[in-house]
Amino acid sequence: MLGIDLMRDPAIQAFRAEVQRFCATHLPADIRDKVLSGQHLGKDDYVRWQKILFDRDWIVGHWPRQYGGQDWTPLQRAIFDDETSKAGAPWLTPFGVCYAGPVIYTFGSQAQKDRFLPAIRSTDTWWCQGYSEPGAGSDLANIKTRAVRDGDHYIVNGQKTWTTMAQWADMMFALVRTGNDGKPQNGISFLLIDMKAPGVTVRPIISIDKCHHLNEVFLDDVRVPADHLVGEEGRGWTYAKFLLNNERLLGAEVGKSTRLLHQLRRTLAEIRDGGRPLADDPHWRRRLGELRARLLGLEAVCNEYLAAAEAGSTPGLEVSALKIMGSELIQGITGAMVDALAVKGLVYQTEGLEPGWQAPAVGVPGAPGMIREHLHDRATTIYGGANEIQRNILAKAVLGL
Amino acid sequence: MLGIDLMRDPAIQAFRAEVQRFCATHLPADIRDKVLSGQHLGKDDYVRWQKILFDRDWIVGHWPRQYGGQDWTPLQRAIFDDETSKAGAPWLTPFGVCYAGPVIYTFGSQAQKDRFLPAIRSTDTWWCQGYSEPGAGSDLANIKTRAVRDGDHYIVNGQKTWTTMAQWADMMFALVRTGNDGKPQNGISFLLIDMKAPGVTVRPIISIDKCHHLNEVFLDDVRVPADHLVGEEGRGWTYAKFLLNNERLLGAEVGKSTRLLHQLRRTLAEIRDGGRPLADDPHWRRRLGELRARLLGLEAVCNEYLAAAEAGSTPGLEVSALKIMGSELIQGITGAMVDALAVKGLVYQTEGLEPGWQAPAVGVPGAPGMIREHLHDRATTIYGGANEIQRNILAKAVLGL
Amino acid sequence: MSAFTQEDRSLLADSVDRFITDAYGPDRRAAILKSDDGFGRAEWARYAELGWLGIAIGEDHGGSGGGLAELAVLMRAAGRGLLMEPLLPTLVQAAGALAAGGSAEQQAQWLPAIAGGQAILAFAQDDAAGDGAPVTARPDGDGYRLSGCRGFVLYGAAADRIIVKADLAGDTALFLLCPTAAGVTLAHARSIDDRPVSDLTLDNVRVAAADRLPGGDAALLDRLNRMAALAVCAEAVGAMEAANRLTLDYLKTRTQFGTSIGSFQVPQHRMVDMVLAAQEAAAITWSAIGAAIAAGTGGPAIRDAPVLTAAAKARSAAAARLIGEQSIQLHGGIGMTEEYVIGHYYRRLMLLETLFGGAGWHLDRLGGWTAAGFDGGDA
Amino acid sequence: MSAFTQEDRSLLADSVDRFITDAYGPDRRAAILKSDDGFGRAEWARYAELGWLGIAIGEDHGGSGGGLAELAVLMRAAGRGLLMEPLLPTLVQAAGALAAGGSAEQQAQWLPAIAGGQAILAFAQDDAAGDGAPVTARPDGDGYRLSGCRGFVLYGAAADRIIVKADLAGDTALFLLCPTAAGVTLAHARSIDDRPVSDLTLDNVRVAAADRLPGGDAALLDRLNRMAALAVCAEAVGAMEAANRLTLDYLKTRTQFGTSIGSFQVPQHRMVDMVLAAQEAAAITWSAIGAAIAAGTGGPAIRDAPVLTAAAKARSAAAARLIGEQSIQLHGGIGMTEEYVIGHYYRRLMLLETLFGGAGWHLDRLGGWTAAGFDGGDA
Repeated sequence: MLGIDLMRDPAIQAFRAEVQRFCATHLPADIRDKVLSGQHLGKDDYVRWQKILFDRDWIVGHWPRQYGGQDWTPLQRAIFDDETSKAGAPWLTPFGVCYAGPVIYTFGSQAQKDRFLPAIRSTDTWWCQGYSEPGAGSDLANIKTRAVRDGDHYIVNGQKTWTTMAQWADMMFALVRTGNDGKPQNGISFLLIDMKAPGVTVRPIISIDKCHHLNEVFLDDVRVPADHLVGEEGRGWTYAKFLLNNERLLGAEVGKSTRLLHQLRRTLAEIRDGGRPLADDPHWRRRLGELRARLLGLEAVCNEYLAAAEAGSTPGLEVSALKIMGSELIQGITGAMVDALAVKGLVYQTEGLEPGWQAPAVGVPGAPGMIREHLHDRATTIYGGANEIQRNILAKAVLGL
Repeated sequence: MLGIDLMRDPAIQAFRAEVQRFCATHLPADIRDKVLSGQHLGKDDYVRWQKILFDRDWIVGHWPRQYGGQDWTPLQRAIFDDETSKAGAPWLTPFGVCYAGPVIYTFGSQAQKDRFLPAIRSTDTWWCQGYSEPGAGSDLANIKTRAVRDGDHYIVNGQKTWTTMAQWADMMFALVRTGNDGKPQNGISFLLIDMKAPGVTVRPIISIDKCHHLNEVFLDDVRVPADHLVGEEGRGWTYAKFLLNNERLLGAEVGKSTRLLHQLRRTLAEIRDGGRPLADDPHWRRRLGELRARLLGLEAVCNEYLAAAEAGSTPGLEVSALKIMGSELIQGITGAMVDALAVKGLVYQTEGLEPGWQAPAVGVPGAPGMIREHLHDRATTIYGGANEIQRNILAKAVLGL
Repeated sequence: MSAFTQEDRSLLADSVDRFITDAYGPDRRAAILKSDDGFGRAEWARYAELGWLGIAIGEDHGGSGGGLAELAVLMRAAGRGLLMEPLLPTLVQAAGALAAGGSAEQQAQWLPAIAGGQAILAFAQDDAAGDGAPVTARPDGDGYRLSGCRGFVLYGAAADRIIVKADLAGDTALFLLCPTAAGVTLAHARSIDDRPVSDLTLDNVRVAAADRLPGGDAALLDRLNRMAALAVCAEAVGAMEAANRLTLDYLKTRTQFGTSIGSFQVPQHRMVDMVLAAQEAAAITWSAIGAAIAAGTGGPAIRDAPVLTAAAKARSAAAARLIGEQSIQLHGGIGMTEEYVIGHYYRRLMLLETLFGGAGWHLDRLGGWTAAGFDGGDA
Repeated sequence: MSAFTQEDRSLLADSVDRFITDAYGPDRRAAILKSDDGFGRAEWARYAELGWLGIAIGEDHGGSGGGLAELAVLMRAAGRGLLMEPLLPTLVQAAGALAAGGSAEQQAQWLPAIAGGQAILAFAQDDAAGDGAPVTARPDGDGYRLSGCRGFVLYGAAADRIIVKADLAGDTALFLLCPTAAGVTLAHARSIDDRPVSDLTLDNVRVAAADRLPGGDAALLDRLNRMAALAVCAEAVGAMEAANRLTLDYLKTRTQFGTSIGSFQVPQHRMVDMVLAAQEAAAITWSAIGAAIAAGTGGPAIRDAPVLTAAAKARSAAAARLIGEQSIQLHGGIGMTEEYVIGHYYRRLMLLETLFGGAGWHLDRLGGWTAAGFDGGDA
């Protein structure tokens, strides 16, 4: 079935409309405004929205019903993701509901399920992801953080980095090394670490957008109960790959690009050069057209994948293709935004990122949010396996080179 | 000395003016018109022009005086090359005057000098270059054509390919394998082969522009006098590298790009879309500006190199940089030409490439020459070591990667 | 609604692919290129037998009742096989114009003849080759007189009729022109991809009232051009897929410096980008075709068909350029030879890029619509 | 003619580089960024002592009599070291305006003060930050009244005077504005590369006749802007060279998958393109500076200075974008951190790209000139 035919399916259209309606009525205006203007969101903003979704039973729609989900298909999940993003909902922080939760209900013990899943659903526990290390970024199998068994505990030592929102986290799921045999992928285990445990230190990393999203997490003789090991020792790499695969169809970030393209449209209509809006300039018009065409192209590719998934096929490496196309499109859009701002001067008034800030705005209204987005999104082609790595994967696994 | 200062030197300006004046008065109009309209040139056209240069003592201006040259500096040579190209002179076929000649006067015997140099200067002998083979293109050290000593002859067997203008050639200078020891670069010798010798067969290769520039040359038991070996056996690779170095500052093809950019300018003024010339369209204007800027940039880089050469430094790997920039600029210009033509339809009336052709022209006047140039110039990033190879060279030798 | 199922379409694609493998090899194709016609008359007759020519013609006119989706399947396969025959002007443009805008008599005369392979039709529209002489029509008794020029009439030399767009007192009108009528001059040449193409000059040519298409207005022409643009996208997708396959094979088999070219990272990444580009072009093309069909059948259109069509043509043009150029680059010298087929794909893609609006033209429209909030404010 | 020899220029470059190595390290720079001023007052005084501030000021006003070439050497080194001080507005724009268009009194008052480090001047021109309120001047007794807005006044907060471009009955006029005058409002922020920048609003501000620059007309402003564009190109060249050096080092030392990143072909080729781009930007910038100096000294100009300036700004903008973006990409995560300097180079290059016309603006002009056969028909 062609993707476009699938999108015309009445049930699918009805679901899309339902998500749109829900966002229109339930997404708090103050949160939406912060998102749309690129301002800082606090932990409470994220939690508030996630609890609203929890109340609607949508927070883990893609989980199986037995664990409190809705058994959403990949297509439903993609529609939910797109429509909430377009509506200006905050990023649905995935560390609990998309990462920790599915690994726990798939590979965890009954005790782990009972203990962790409810608070993930209600966002009463905030999770972070302990994967990357200073020497293991795109080359993740190279992790060095060690967990040594000591009675009914593991003693964990090492350093994680690029840990998003660790400053707010109650728990971390981490890849740690419990063995050194054979390939580096072996001997990696999947451990759940209490961030309040002695020996855990979180140090902020300020990124080039002047914001604090990222952290270093130092683990010094951290004692982790042995029953916080998920599944089997040494199988952590398998679980991490399962996760990656699980998320494969969301990497395109169609919803986010759609929202950003709307913002670019508005910006081009508002900024004037020589008395007329940039949107009337032939070069800007073509560039806007090109970004729109790329978005429609990306969406079409996603729809084909989703149609295949809906038809029961198990797509494999699309995550790489969607990640490449999606991240490069986002950078194309935010790059156009700052080029538009540059017509009036690139003022980065970081105070303007703070909600409720009232001092006089210098430069173009809304500029700080757009500049922040642009600077932040330089990372989209780096994180989650740099695009160079994604192209290596496709060359090898899909093209057989 | 900055390149731009050097260009302002009165003696340099005078030389440039002298070449311009000479072209204006001595370049036959019929030949110039063929060049400027992209029509086919016959061997007689090339020979006629080269004999005119011979009469002016400019055909081998870059040779030492003792061999009939003018001891031109690299700068003078570049100016000569630029200005003749801009004026619409035919390509100065380099196989004799730039390749065979310098190798012979540098490494050849007195007998070889006496026998070959005069006819190279007068273009009474037409040369071709026997380097590439089906299995040795960018990977030239891999040549397989064998020359086996048999008394006072070599017996040569093998196949050369991509041999430009071999169909007109009296002589070929060829790299042949005389030994197999050590690195593949060793054991290669530099041999001068009479194209009329028994066993030499030339087979045309028609290229995607529908033209016959290239050939395969089959060598079957060709007997080559041993005194046609240049220099020492097994040192051919060294001589070939010397040659390459010798030509290093002309790879930019500034003159050719200048001529093509003029042609693009005229084309944009002539082709109308919606009643107005393409030159008035903002997109075309910006694109023309970009190509002009790249040409000025390339010229500036060349001038810096030439200034360095003039100051006595021996630049090394610039050939790679200039080749990359020059070839990609040429493709940028010819690509713009066909895009301009496409507004009215890409008619490739190959009969229009024949001089004197009188039948009704279909499509845009002058299109065949521009389309031919575009298709032909797809090879500029392939021949002489593909641009990928040039970037490898720069990464390794200049950047130390 | 199309009479075809998805399975029928697969069978059609297989049938074209099989024909190309069996009967449209390099030697036959080379012979066709050298022929005066520049396409295969025998092949055209065979296509009729195979039912391809009536694929989008109604069953009442001897066709099998398909539509744009089936044409796209055919054109994609034609792109893979670099077919030289006049599928685009005859099946997509002329039959499309007649089916949607022709009189009953015109349809009865020409549609069965097209489906049966007896008639080849060309289409002449848009700018004059030169400047200032677009075709104008004026009423003349019970008919019309046409004058002016049209450039780039594909297959004009072989056409039994040329449908000519003309300006009639400020409105668009379409006429069935007989190429042998008095006052018609055709100058023939070849396009960059070796197709026969002509400049058409009309000097006060008499056309009967019965040869005007009653429904041939600007709206029809606009729809037709969008349909033709999508057929061209489909052909380009086929050509890109084939070029990518050849290039990937070459990367795997050609050795240099003691290893396959495909073991180097730069060619690897470039090949990945080429494959992604073709994949995107295919996906957006099928999306646009789905939307166009939905719009045509009154179904609920998810996206506006013109928006998706503009995006499809622009993205497939960008993909065509990347794939065409880099196919040659990655092949190296062999890619520059007329004997090897990759250059033919390149030249075909060069032409397809430009037909029915190049990337820039479509992007300008798409940008304008987007700036104006077109598409129900949905981007 | 410049009083400097080529050797003098090398000494100047060395002197700046040495200062940066010795006294402008990461800690000091971080402290400067955190300071209220956003630049180093102590450094400014030191620059005066080192003679840099008078480099392009005549010897009769306490300078050393250099010109654009020496400013370019200084700016290139400043780009390498990411200096935060107001060299561009004070030395290039304001001193340039005063030297070429100021009265003898204005020159005597301000040029020695600039050379001596006692005065910092800013420059306010071009569009208003908002719309519809560009600065206009009207005669008022023996002086003028200025009203309107100007955005993006670099170092406006620290300026002793701001040279303001205003429209005076349809002509361009330049005024020395005292920022503490009644009716002047400055709103301060930071630019993307951390420089202090202000929006300036003038509400019927009184300026004395003696504070108008007698030679401050449109032609002067045009020349000044070209000069400033080239100074920015030189600064960008320095920043690009430094960013390339850092990135190349990183490629050589950072290991991944058991080998250095720089052993992979894709990063290798990208790095080659970055180095070539910087090299081209440098060459075209020096060419344009040479032509501008020749034009200014009445020497024979090989190429028209405006043409080369447009090409230099456009090419260095393109190079800045490539190098800025890819420096971060090749550094990976570490490149995204504020603590590491490569992101500062990126943001600096982002700003330099846009100052005095982005690539598009210059390419449009250059394309127009080229289409019109500008430059003696020589391209």
